[in-house]
Amino acid sequence: GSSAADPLTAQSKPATSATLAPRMKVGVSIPAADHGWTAGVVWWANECAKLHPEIDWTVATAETPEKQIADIEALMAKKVDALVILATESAPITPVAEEAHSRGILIVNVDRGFLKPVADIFIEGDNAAFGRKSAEFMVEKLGGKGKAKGEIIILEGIPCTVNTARVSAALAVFALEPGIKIVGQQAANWNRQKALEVTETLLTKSPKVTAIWASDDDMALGAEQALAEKGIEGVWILGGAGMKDIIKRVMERDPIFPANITYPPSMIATGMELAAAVLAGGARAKKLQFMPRHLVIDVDLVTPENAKQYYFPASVY
Amino acid sequence: MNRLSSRLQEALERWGVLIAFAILFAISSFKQGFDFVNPENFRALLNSNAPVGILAVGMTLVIVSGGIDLSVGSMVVLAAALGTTAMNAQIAGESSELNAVLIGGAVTIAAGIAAGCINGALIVFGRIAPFIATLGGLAAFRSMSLAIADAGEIRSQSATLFSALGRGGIPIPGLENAAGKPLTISFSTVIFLVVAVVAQWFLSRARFGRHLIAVGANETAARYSGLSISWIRFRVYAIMGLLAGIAALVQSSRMNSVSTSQLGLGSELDAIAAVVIGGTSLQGGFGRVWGTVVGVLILGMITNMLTISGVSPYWQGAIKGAVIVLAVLVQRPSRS
Amino acid sequence: MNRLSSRLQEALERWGVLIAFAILFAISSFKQGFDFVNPENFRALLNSNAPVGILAVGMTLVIVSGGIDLSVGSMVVLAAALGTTAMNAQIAGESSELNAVLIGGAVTIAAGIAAGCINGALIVFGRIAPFIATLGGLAAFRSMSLAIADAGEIRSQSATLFSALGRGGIPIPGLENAAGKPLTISFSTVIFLVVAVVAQWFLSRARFGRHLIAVGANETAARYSGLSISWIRFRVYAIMGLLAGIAALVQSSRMNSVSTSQLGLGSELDAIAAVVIGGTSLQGGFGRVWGTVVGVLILGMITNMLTISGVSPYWQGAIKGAVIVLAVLVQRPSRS
Amino acid sequence: MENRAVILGTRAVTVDYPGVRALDAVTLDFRAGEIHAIVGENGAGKSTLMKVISGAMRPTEGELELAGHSANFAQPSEAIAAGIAMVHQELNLVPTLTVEENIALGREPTGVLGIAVDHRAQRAQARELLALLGSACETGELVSSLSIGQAQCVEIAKCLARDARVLIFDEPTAVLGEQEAARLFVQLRRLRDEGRAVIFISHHLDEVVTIADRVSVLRDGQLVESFARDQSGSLRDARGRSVDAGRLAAAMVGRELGSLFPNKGAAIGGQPAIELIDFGARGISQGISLSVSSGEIVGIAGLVGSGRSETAQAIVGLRPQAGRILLAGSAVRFESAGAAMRAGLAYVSEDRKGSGLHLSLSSIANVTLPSLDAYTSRGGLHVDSNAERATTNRWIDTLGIRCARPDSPIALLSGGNQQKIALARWLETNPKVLIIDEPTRGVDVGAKAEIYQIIAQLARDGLACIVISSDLPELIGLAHRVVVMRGGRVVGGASREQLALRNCEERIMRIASGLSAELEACA
Ligand SMILES: Nc1ncnc2c1ncn2[C@@H]1O[C@H](COP(=O)(O)OP(=O)(O)OP(=O)(O)O)[C@@H](O)[C@H]1O
Ligand SMILES: Nc1ncnc2c1ncn2[C@@H]1O[C@H](COP(=O)(O)OP(=O)(O)OP(=O)(O)O)[C@@H](O)[C@H]1O
Ligand SMILES: [Mg+2]
Ligand SMILES: [Mg+2]
Repeated sequence: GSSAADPLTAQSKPATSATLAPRMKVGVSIPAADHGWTAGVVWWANECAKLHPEIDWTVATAETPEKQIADIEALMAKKVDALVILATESAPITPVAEEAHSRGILIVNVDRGFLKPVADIFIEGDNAAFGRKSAEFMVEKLGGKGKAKGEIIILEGIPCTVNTARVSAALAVFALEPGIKIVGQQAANWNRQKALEVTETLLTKSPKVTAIWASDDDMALGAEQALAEKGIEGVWILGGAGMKDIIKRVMERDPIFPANITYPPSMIATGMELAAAVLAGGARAKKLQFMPRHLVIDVDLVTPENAKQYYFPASVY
Repeated sequence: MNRLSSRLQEALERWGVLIAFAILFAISSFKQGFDFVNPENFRALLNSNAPVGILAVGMTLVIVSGGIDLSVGSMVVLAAALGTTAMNAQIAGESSELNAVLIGGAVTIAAGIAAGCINGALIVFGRIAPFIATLGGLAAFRSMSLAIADAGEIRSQSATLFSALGRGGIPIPGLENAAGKPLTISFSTVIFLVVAVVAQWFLSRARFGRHLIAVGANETAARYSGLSISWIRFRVYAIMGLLAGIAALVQSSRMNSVSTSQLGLGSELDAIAAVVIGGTSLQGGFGRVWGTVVGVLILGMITNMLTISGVSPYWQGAIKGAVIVLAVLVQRPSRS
Repeated sequence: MNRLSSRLQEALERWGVLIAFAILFAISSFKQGFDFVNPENFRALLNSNAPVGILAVGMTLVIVSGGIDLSVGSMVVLAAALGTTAMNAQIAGESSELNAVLIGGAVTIAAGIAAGCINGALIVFGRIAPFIATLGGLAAFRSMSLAIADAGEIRSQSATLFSALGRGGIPIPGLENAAGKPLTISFSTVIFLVVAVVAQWFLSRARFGRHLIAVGANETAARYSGLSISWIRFRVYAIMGLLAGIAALVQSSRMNSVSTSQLGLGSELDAIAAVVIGGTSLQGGFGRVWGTVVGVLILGMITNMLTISGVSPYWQGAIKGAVIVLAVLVQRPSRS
Repeated sequence: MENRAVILGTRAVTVDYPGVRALDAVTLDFRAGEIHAIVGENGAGKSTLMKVISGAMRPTEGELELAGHSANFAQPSEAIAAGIAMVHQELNLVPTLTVEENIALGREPTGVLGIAVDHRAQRAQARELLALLGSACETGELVSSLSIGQAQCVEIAKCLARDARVLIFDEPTAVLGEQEAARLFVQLRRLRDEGRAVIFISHHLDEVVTIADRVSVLRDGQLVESFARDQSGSLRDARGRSVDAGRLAAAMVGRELGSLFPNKGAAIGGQPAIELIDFGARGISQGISLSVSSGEIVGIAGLVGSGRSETAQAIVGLRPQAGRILLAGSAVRFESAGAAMRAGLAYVSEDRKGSGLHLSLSSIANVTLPSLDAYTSRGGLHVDSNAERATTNRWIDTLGIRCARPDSPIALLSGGNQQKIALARWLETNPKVLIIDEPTRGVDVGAKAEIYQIIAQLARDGLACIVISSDLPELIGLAHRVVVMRGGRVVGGASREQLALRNCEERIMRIASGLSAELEACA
């Protein structure tokens, strides 16, 4: 048969041996693309779905937990065999995930863990490590543990648990450094424009900052622009999450972006791939025995030396 | 012929929303087959739209009175945050779970009413246009909830009872879900429908409803008729607050937690859209709750259909926008 | 005494927004000292509020005509996405950069006007309430932009020219910024102020403005007076589209890219809030652009002040909400 | 008669508006079993006084005296609770409620729990009251679909339904036909005989002379004179002289008035300025053929709901039309009022508040709105506000409009002054054909005479005039010729000679109400 199986033709030729077994249905429930990182998640989900035409994928995006619950319920009514869930928030999605689990649906949980052990596979990014590692890098660059000196600005994301985890881990590191002064700390909602405005204002107040902890690459770009518009030079920025443009500039040794912290939006595709693997050809229970139950995707420090392996020019993010 | 077409116009104006519903239903069933026409899917549809439905019912009353309330989503999150916090405090203080849930529920409802009364007071006594007063509330109430929870989630400490309320329901004899368990009508759906029936009754049969219509259509006439405009308008915002409290209870028990940055976000626009799709005039002075219920179902059905059929998430907004406009288009009044 | 208080009322109604501005200004200066009263800070304040200011000016006209436009933020992102895409295509097709920027700019403006015309057509010929027609646009226009860019960012391929437009400005003699470079009034600020002056002039001096006011104050009477209501209302939405296109150009050139999921998000509420804070009545039939400009500055100043003084982000919404309500409170009309 | 109990009194009531003293220390008594009429020029303060009494506004100074106790109402609800009911000068009904719901509004009969409305009781009451007034409208009909006259009947029924001790009627007859007015007077007398205090305001002074037991005259906010009916049943002034409409008018304006109507000049003959051929407003009127020459004033009479206003609106393109219009001999068809205006047609609407004027805008903006092009230069970019102000001031002088400032909202003007603004708005467009719908509705005698003079003068200057009015003496006194409409058709008319006959009014009335079928050529 043809190798590039088109989902439509596959459906319309039910007699072929490959499709004798019913097509597996997998629901993917993720947050809506409302900033750069989540747009990356949506993109990777669609990319991964294209690689598995043998599966009937349904990708649903939700702006709020309410919408996500509705999506998951609709997917359950559609009798999906597996659900890959990146929760908008952990707690509200737990009950509905629990219900899905109790129906025997394979649950792959990505990034934000449920409150109860209802996921068959859990793939996690580590937000606390994100905060810690990024802060440690800054301390290092500002003079090393105990000796670091500098004025820094902290840009926070939309107030929510992810943000809180990152920020408090970073603050814990900075707190040990008497030489580091935090001269401004504001929410810029993971939004480039908002980051531009906030940074601009904070720079007016404290024009002598050394570095900016932007915690996200969208915000890092906004902060960069604020510096450019003010004509301030020599300040460097640490973003995060591995946006391709930033990675490229790290690779090119741009002094403004000495490093980055990954938090790969592609982890959704990892989850989908695992779900596809478990479902393919049956024997689900057996396969689950050797699948990882809990997979922590380490957040990596991207430096000019290793930047190449984190650069994906085709991605939207 | 002319008369016929004006008859048709009139029928469309009156029943257009039902026709829009039927068309959408037919398309959905045709495109999705059993995935859509499936009791379990309907249960989910009703269940997940119950909170916004409860808000939309209240919004109908507010709009009939000539006002608007943009703060409903923020009232929900504030009420839920306060209620859940109170409940957790009770559990930590070693009350029985039942007690804690009751107190938490009471605080949720009371907080909703209080927020509604603040809106009402600003509008009635402060004489601030409802759009602006509640725009302030939209910002302020959520901000307070963020402050209460440090922008995080408040997880209910009630192990079973609270979430049983949110996820439980009344079994429907003879129907089973995909997992072979009896299908239930969820409590939240029941609450939504009861609220809708009561509100429709009030609007069309009770004095208060009559007075709301009068205030919305011609405030001077209402005042000259001896109605107390202030008190009527104040009450409708307080009722909106009560319903926001109920919606908060339904939501927080269903999720067994409150995400202060996201709960209820944007539901004001959904509620208003449902009201207008249902045929209520934004000018005030005319409205129907049953239309709002159909409007909520139409909006829910679009989302549900788009989710099931896997339409690109990027295009969903366009389709939703188009359906809102079309649903209003079929039932617009004929040119005078 | 009675007469005096009614004089005071009248003055507050007319100049209240300026008084609110002055109070806020005084508080800011007092609390922040030089951080706030600093030409560079003002430059930044004006510059970053120019796009929403341009939208608010258009919104003033729309509201004066008795309408509303909730789709402005989505029009901005759609216009910017189309314009930047067109510009990039030109650059890829090896036009000169100047040509590409001109074509991109023209497409941006044209897309804004086209979106405005769609709104206008739905409202005027479709006879759909503005709130609903533009609620549809709010969803649909952004959805289209997401689809164009896979929800990602569209980066301008113009290396220098486009962003020079966005970041450049006219140097003010004698003033320097913290880095010792001459301080400029940015082009975006200039565009904002020019747009505002033109619009104020139209509203108070030109025939079109008079017609807008007449339509907003009493549509039937305007029709009886021989005005072409449809054409007047259509034009105001088209103008809103034009201004959204201009705002899109200002924004996208400043950011030198378009983030389809974020650009312009929520700016409709900011624009409406600025209009109402400025003393324009949401009922239509009365409005002033200068008030809107002050309203934009008030909103910008709150954000600016909260940022400088490091108020917890959780509480910022509450303060913003309170200031909106207070600013309207001081200038509410006296009880009739 | 002085011994009848005083139910309600005003004690030195003063009301100040910004720049205007609307009432100046007015002290009046309203007695049980008496119809007390208040007359005065437009803007004399009649409605303001009534608003104070009915709780719609608080006086600046002074107070009310209610059964011996002093009181001031903060809200209409308080006045209603004290037994005071009022029909306001401007219609104040809820358009989205039905007739019966409007009548019951605020005091709905309720069922067991006091929550649900008892529909049956509500309908029965509405039927009974409307029958008393001889109104034909259905109790289940929406008020938005009623004509003004019908709506006024609903207002009156609503007032009667209150079972009040004091009933106030502010110009109730302005929008009523003669038959409805007659039925209303029956009701007023009944209310009086039941021992209630009835307050009646009207600009139809002969009505006042017929029905009032006591008449108080306001001028510029002050009480200037009072007349009472003596044993013999005729109104007398302080010196015992009998009072007629002319005497009342003199008291109102503070001088003797000449004749109300101007001399009718001869209609300038020649080519008709406007000709209607088999014309009609689609769905409402049909088969109307009428031609009006320059300099001619043609009146259109008819009962409320006979379709006169709709026909006029169709002529100027405000409604779908059937048939043909010839303007100075050439066929025209208008799609909008703007097109009609540019062709030299003007229509002054009967509904000032709804479609005639922009109440929230200034006199200047109102007067110049249709003719704005004349003040505009540079492609519409510049409106010459000095010229606008000059024009407005000219009209204020010419028509004797009383307004404090030409740039304050006309909502502050009295009804009569608003009517003059509406007239000025259309005269400013320099029309060749002027259609005036109810030109003097709510206008005082002095202003009426002025408006008649203006219309006659315009006709003499060559304007073709169509006057639609429910006030028959007005039509007879003003028009060169009258056509009568009934059910959307022309059913008769009266030529200039016939108008001079004494029984003319009665004859027209009979045709209009279908009592005599007469179809004589009059077009
Ligand atoms: N809201 C207001 N603000 C300012 N002035 C007002 C207001 N209402 C009425 N006036 C003024 O008060 C005076 C009295 O008005 P009022 O309406 O009582 O007159 P009226 O005797 O009822 O006249 P009409 O016969 O025309 O109805 C007028 O000069 C009018 O312009
Ligand atoms: N929008 C409408 N649609 C259908 N019928 C209408 C409409 N408006 C008025 N009518 C009807 O048309 C008829 C003529 O009404 P109208 O009151 O204008 O007549 P008129 O002769 O001008 O009387 P009036 O003395 O009240 O001005 C009435 O039966 C009325 O109910
Ligand atoms: Mg009056
Ligand atoms: Mg009429």
